[in-house]
Amino acid sequence: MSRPRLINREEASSPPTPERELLVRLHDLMVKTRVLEERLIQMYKQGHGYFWIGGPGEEAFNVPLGMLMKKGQGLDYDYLHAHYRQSGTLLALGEEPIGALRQMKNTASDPYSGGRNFAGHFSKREWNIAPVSSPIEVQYSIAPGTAMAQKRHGGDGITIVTGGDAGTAEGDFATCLVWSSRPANPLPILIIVTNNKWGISTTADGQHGETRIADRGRAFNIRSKTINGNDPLESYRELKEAMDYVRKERKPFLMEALVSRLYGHSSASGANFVANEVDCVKEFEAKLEKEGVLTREQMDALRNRYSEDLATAARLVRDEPQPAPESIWNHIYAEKK
Amino acid sequence: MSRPRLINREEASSPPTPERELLVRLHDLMVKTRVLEERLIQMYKQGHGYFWIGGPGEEAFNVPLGMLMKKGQGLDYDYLHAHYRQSGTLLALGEEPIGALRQMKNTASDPYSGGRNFAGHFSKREWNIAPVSSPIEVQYSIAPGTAMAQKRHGGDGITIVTGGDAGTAEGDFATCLVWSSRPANPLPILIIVTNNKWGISTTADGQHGETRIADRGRAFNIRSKTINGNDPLESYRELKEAMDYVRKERKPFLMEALVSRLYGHSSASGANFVANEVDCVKEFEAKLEKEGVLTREQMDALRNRYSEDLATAARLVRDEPQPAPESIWNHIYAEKK
Amino acid sequence: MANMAQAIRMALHYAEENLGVMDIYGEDVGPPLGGVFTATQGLKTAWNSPLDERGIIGTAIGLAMAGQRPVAEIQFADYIFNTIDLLKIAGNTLWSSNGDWNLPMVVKTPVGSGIRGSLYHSHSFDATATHIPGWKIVIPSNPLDAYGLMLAACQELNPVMFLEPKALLRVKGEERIPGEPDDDKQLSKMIDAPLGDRSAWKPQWPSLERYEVPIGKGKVVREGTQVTVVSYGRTLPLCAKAADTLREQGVSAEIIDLRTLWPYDWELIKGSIEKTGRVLFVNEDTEVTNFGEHLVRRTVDELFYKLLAPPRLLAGKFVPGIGLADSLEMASVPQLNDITEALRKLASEEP
Amino acid sequence: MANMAQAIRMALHYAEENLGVMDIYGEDVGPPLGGVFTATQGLKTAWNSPLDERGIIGTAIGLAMAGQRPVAEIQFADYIFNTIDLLKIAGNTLWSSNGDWNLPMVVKTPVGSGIRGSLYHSHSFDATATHIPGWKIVIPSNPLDAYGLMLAACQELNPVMFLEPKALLRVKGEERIPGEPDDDKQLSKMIDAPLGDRSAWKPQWPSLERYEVPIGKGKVVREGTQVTVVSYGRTLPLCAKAADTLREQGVSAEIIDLRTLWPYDWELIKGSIEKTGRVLFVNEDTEVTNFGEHLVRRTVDELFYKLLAPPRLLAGKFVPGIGLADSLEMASVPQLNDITEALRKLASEEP
Ligand SMILES: Cc1ncc(C[n+]2csc(CCOP(=O)(O)OP(=O)(O)O)c2C)c(N)n1
Ligand SMILES: Cc1ncc(C[n+]2csc(CCOP(=O)(O)OP(=O)(O)O)c2C)c(N)n1
Ligand SMILES: [Mg+2]
Ligand SMILES: [Mg+2]
Repeated sequence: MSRPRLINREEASSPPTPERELLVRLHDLMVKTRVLEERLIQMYKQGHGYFWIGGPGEEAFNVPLGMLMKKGQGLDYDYLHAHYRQSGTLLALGEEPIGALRQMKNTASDPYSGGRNFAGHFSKREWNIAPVSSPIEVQYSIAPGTAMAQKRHGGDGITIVTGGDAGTAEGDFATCLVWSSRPANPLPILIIVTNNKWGISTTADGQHGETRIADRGRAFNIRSKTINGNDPLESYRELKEAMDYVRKERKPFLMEALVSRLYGHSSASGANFVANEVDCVKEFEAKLEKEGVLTREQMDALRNRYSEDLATAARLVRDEPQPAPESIWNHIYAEKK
Repeated sequence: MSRPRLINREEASSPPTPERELLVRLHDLMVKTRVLEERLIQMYKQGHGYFWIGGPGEEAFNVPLGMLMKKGQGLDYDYLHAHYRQSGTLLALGEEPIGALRQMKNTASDPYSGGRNFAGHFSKREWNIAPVSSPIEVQYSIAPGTAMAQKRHGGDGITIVTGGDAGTAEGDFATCLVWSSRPANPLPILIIVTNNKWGISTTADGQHGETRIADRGRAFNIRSKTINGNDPLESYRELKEAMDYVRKERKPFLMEALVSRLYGHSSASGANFVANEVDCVKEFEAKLEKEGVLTREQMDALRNRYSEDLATAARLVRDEPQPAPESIWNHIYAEKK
Repeated sequence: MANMAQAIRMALHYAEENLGVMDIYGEDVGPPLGGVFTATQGLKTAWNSPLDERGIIGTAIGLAMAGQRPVAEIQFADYIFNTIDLLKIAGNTLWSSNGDWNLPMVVKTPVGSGIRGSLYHSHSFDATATHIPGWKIVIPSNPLDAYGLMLAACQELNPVMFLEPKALLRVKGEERIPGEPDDDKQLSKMIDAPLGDRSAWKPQWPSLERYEVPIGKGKVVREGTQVTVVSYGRTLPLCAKAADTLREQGVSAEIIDLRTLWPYDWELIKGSIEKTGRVLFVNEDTEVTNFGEHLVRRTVDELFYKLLAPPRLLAGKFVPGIGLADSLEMASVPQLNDITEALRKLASEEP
Repeated sequence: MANMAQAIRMALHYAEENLGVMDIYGEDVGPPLGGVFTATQGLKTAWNSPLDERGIIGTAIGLAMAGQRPVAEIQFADYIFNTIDLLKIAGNTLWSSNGDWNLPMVVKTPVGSGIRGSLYHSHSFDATATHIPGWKIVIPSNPLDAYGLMLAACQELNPVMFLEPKALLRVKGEERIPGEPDDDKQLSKMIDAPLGDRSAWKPQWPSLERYEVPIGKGKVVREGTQVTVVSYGRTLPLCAKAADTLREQGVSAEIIDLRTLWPYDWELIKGSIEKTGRVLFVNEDTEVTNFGEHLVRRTVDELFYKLLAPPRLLAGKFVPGIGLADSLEMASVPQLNDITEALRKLASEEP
């Protein structure tokens, strides 16, 4: 399975070039993510999981985010407080997709929650990936905490928090803006809103008095920007610029990324492909083909390879055992070793 | 006791004129309010009450607010969701000050809570005055509810909500902005922040990334303005303009009023006069004297009359009984008559 | 027969037509979805709120102050825990204003396990709700009670918490709701929103009749002589099933559906315990500082010397969440077999 | 001797010097005030947060994720009820991540009545806190225990809720804190902030020693044979007083200071009840779905046949608030006389 070499610090801080290598890596990871999500949906539809939620439609934004993160454990590295559509970021960081399948099937081997939590609820302390929790927006109240620790610690590690557009109506989003922009202690935090214009079945138009969600950051004198999250190159460049700013200035940045929701909200709404939204993978592939970066054949081959890999992984996971009933008593409290 | 005639609708909607009558009424009510607060503080210091909190320093803003409110019960009249510094507004509406003394002394006769709640915690359904509750900022989540009912009902009744500057850090302030500016249903609500630059002992400078708290309204395309709440005429004019806008347009308006805190936060911080803040009554009286509207003698006479009235009221209240122990069981549930 | 979601929908239709309800709102409560459990489909006053539970409860208080009789929904009780301060305010506003402001409002929210909801679609709320003074709290276990309790709630002068057992929302009833058509295919055609585009759809409401289940009244659903079981919500039908099984084995259990958690029907419970001398309380909230423990305390306070065995509580395990895997959910909250065994043991317990 | 506020302050000083505490924060926790009860005066890592309880608890979780051992304060427990969802997350993060993320954090907050605090400076939090899994919950009743429990809390790997009985914060202790100077005038000079301008003030800390009260261990504060009393916080000293009064009248009561509410010292309680056969649980939270009811349930579950009388609970009345007037507060939460009478009655209760 082609494992993308994780971009290292030197490269990350060098000016982003749209050179072939970058385009190919972006495409590779976007396809890999899409194939993973489609596999998870298939597992749900075949009865190999109770619930699916994930990020098809956000690959063009979530993949560059993972490529640009400083991966590692502790204050010197980036913390990610994500919501439940972040698979592209995890794969871009180099995560093996089989873990997501295990969580989908709630097996004891699920590396993120041991069969306890829903699909897409990643947790990986080894890489500063905070546990995804279902309650909308709470991560925005939590994230300034890791950012405070990083501000005091120094270095260039930053905190990243992501969530959706509808969720910004929760007070926690305001809490994040207030605590990140205190004159007494501005924080090195990249505040991201992935705006797909939906909250389950509720459309954004009737709910948002803001012209742009990013305007809410401006009120706090937080540098803020709205970008096209369906364009992987624009996302890469804008994220790089924003992350460099946060790393160096140790100040907050609010980024609103316009993205798509390609399979509806979750399995609760059927998880069927919707034709009327921009498909970032499709558009990117058309561009790559037109510009002669990759041929249709190469791209199909890549997709087929990932599909086979994941079919194999799914077969493997299918027979793995569920957690034992008495395991509910494990990990209520941490104990001194 | 000079009971100010409550301004009626016709007058309220006619252009504000700084004519003598208005100046005299403003002054009368500001002095009356200050004397009331000073009496309450004295009661606390003499042990005739456990806790004092109130609005000395906000008279120049709170009095015009009360003068301009449409007083009455039900959707056709204005609702007030206030915090605990609103005495000037209540007196301007024509409330008898003795009620505040009774609440201070927690007597059974306390008209606002029957001896149950702190001083300054008014409640008067007859005039749409929602009960003041101690938790900071919750009124901002509640107020859009009465505004929704008024929007549906039609007419020109509006909802008014007030609170302090530090409290805007609570998510409820954002909730108020979100719910008031929904494109699906903009609300006739005047959102007020009385900014005294303090939250108990915490100064605003280290906590607010906003240049102006009013900027938070702009992010939601809410008409917003910051005014000098220490000037009763400016306050009267700006409030009149804002209230006319909300009444006619049925849209929200955010007003930030810069005010003073003349006796510290509450009795918990000693309730002693602080010399280094603008005293709106002092300044207004200087102006009135200079412009020959009122003489020093007239103003002293007025203050003395109110002082005597309140001394008499305090003596009356002193001997009134506490609520009976078994009264704790009253009013847990309302019963059909 | 109608299922509980349809029953609630019909009750809310009756309430907006006849009881002055003008706002039925919350996240995804309005069109096109009509609620994640379809309970608010086709209602003329249903609308979609911002994704903000504090705003939902806060504005419900404001609407109630303005006399609007709001019915506000929290999409899952799992997401109500950032509003406890507001729920306390709703419960103390009348008292703190010494009788000045009463709040006629209903908050409805799905509770409990049974749909493999994992950590955040499985929460119970009965323990937390019963610790908040000033509310009336109801929880139906069948469609007819859901209809009758919602009609009663919408006529209350005080805040009412209407808890909806998730696992029972799609279960059909055994008793007809007054006005409901005989054939449930027909009912579904009339009031269930179609799949796909719904923009043109309008429900055809049956001519429903007024039917109320008085708040504060429980109900004996199985009569028995040897042991009393007090339950509500998801576990109630399981208790009835267990009683039927045990009856064949010669154990006679009396099953009480509490229906209202506050103020609850103590006279009914007391009478039954005085008869049986043994009582098992069953609910699925976590078992520490659990409402069933209040009922145990009341029992020993008033009936200690009449008891033949200690009053028992069967409730959810005190763990941080209900895990997604079948094995984990089964081990965390009472299942039929747990109830049958607990009952059998209690019925035959000797000092 | 030091009062409890001074004891907590000294413990926090010890913790920031020796236990890796780097953030002691909350509303008005930093200079100039140092906390509304002076418990954080002069601490080098104390700072003022925005007026936002959700931000305070949320960032404490984040700081704990980053291994910073935060001590976060909610100014009054009355204002913690908009953060229950976050407290639940703090309690389930280790479990939901299957052991991946533990959260070493302390939340301190003043609780209970006794200062004429009216509706919103009188709340208890023990019932609500003990219903949230994943936390350890402590509540001292004297300065030395406050010191020892805070030192233990600051070394925990898990979230600890440190409840401070308001009414006892200014009460001096009977036992010396290791390192505390003999003369409390001197102690006050050294660590109490002066009135007026404090900008130049620096505390002189006594050389304090490590002293821990292990989490999970209760303490017998009066030995007795006829009746057991289990209490904590404000009501504990009243229970001891009542026991002393009754002893003169020939009633021998054993008083247990629970000190830790979760995980609590059941062995200690059980041993005492097995000896006396009678038990009274006393706390001041409202009495419906109250932690004392859990203790009653545990008692009848395990000790039913050894009881000489029903286990009793004396707690706060189930009313929406504690009224400001003396008469109202006295009638709402247990006072010395209520405890003495309840004890007397239980000690002599016959079937
Ligand atoms: C506090 C809370 N309330 C409600 C829900 C139920 N819910 C899950 S996702 C969702 C919509 C979220 O919309 P948005 O924030 O835009 O994120 P998106 O799913 O569109 O990425 C809702 C209401 C929840 N999980 N948490
Ligand atoms: C939710 C909540 N948290 C904390 C408090 C304690 N408290 C009372 S007043 C106050 C400061 C309020 O400052 P601000 O909002 O500026 O209003 P001001 O008193 O300055 O008018 C605080 C922290 C409270 N009453 N409610
Ligand atoms: Mg969205
Ligand atoms: Mg202020």
